[in-house]
Amino acid sequence: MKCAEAADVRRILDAVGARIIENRELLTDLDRAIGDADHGVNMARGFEAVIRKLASMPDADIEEILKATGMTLVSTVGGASGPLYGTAFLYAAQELKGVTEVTRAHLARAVRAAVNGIVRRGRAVIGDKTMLDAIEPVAAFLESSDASACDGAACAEEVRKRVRSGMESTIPMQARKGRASFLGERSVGHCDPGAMSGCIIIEAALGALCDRGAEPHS
Amino acid sequence: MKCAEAADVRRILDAVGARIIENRELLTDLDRAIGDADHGVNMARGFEAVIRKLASMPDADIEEILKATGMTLVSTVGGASGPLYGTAFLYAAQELKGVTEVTRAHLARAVRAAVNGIVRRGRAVIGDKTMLDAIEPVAAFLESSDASACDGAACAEEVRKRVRSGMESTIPMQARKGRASFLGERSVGHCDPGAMSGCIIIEAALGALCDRGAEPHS
Amino acid sequence: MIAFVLVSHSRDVASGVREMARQMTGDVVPVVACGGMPDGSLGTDACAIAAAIRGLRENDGVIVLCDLGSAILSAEQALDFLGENERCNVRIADAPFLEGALLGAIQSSAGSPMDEVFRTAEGARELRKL
Amino acid sequence: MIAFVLVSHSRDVASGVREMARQMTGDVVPVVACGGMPDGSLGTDACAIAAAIRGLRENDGVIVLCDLGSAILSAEQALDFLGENERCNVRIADAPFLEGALLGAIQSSAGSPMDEVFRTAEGARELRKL
Ligand SMILES: Nc1ncnc2c1ncn2[C@@H]1O[C@H](COP(=O)(O)OP(=O)(O)O)[C@@H](O)[C@H]1O
Ligand SMILES: Nc1ncnc2c1ncn2[C@@H]1O[C@H](COP(=O)(O)OP(=O)(O)O)[C@@H](O)[C@H]1O
Ligand SMILES: [Mg+2]
Ligand SMILES: [Mg+2]
Ligand SMILES: [Mg+2]
Ligand SMILES: [Mg+2]
Repeated sequence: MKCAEAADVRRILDAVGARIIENRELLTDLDRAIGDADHGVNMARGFEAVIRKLASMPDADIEEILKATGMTLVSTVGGASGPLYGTAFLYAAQELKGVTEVTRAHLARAVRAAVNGIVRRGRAVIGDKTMLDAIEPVAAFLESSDASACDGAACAEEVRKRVRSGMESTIPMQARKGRASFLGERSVGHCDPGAMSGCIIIEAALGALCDRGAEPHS
Repeated sequence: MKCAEAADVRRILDAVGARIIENRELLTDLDRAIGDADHGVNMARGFEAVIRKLASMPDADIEEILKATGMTLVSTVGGASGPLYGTAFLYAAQELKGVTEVTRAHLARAVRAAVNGIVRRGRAVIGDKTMLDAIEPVAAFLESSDASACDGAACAEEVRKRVRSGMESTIPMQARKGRASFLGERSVGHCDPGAMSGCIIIEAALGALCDRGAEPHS
Repeated sequence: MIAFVLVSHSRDVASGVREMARQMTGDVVPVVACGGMPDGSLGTDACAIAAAIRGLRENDGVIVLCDLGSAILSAEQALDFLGENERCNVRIADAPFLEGALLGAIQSSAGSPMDEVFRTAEGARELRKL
Repeated sequence: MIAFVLVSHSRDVASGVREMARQMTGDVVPVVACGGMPDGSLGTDACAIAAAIRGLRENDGVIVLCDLGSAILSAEQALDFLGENERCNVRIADAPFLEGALLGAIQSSAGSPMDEVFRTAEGARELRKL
């Protein structure tokens, strides 16, 4: 996998924001079933603010971009997902401090740091029916020897598969964290909205990363 | 003791209202010490409404007058004292149903009914530091053989003494009902605002009863 | 469906908690806010509570939640104002106000019967947030 | 004096509970309402919470009360934003929101130390209203 520079990171985040905003209704509908029907509204508000924020700091380096993203999500999302994704980006920023070109090894460490941030903030474990169930498998794959063994496209494909299946794994789960846990058994049979937004974020990021030409599609 | 007719009851309630309104600050100050600083405001608002209400029903009989007083207090006072005094008047109204001339025996029964209403509503007992500590001794005295033995003026004087000492008895008590109970030991050393308003009501009623000439002062 | 009457001394508290409950349950669970005095000051009004309960008679039951003990006095007064058949499926919960309203409304949205919804509302005192 | 930050998803709930607490304690106990998002929608804002806590640094301590678990996430995020010495006497209570705020503020108005006020706020789950 070729390196991503600050401009790529910025482009990736813009793409992520666009996809989140596009999927506002989907996320809100999922949250209507087992929460308070605001996850799409929250995330769209957050990423609209992120896009504006990043546009206002054209000379930021990778760490600054990720940090601004995290801070903006924390203060604009409004729901639990604000501090959760916010901390994820803040931890990733910390991990990439001083990095100007993100290698695949950096990426693996940054995603793991993001997962650590989510866990630090929300104290969830795999199986609690949260965003963690979608994102953690990506971190695990990226740091595995399987990932280092395959080329960029294969790697991207595998990440896509992992995040999708992680997201879908939340459907039969009973929620043990967040509002959905108030529903007890009634939370079973629905996809967790945060797992879906996690999946959308990862897929959008992959798409933008591969799109830049440096990462061949074949 | 001579009889009180509907016009006297009305006059008595107007006098009670006037005295409560005059003592708004005192009651609020007492409530500031061990409550939420609204007892005077509550009671004055309630009795202003009572005075207006009674003026709008010039042909009401005794039961109707007392019932309107109770209902008005229930719906306008806003604090715990609203349902408490409201129920007291509603119970007294019930007791005096059909009565056109209130004898001393009626009065004793009406005050006991009022006390029963307060207890029904608030489930307090003597010693809980409430309005009950001021008013119950009046009911007990009026139904005692001591009361029937003395003339109107002596009886009035004794009622005054009992309600005052009942009110003052709340000072060393620790509250076990109402907001003041949240203060625990800190409620000790303060007069209960409801006991004070109870005392003011009884004293004002006595004054108006005696004033009407039918009840000689000597 | 079990409906709710939220009795607070504060109009804003009652209507704000109602808004939070409705965000979780959509409009399937009727929740009526009954807060404050008509002039906006802090207090509770038994007549308004009675009217709120009457307005919910189409439901399978009504749970009244109160912010403080003096609100309970007003709620009990309201029940006294209602006829036997108007109050037979109305219960006053001894529950934390906001938590009881949210968990109770969520339980009600499952179509649970009175006993279960009531237990959930009162059980909200055991809710751990940390 | 121990001060309070009231974190609710609803602006009205936070400010209404603050009003109720102040009615009981006058202005001796600082209570800051931190509710809702700037646009008025339901949510919590860690940066606003951090600012509220900073604004109370003159006090002997600050107790943060939260309406729901997700408000706790924002409150913990806020603590992360504060420096070591800014957060050393700040504690997040696991308490019923309204009841914890009122009983806690009353305890604080007695000049009680952090531990006792905190215990009272968390102990509000045991409050019986009936
Ligand atoms: N403690 C937690 N740990 C990890 N993820 C959580 C936790 N609590 C909630 N979430 C995630 O947040 C999502 C809900 O986000 P959102 O609707 O924006 O917040 P809220 O529940 O406050 O309305 C859930 O679907 C879940 O994935
Ligand atoms: N359960 C109760 N039984 C009898 N009297 C009570 C009870 N609760 C409160 N009171 C009386 O009500 C008075 C307070 O009235 P008020 O200040 O108008 O109401 P609130 O406490 O709701 O602000 C107390 O001083 C006390 O005398
Ligand atoms: Mg939500
Ligand atoms: Mg929400
Ligand atoms: Mg009061
Ligand atoms: Mg009051």
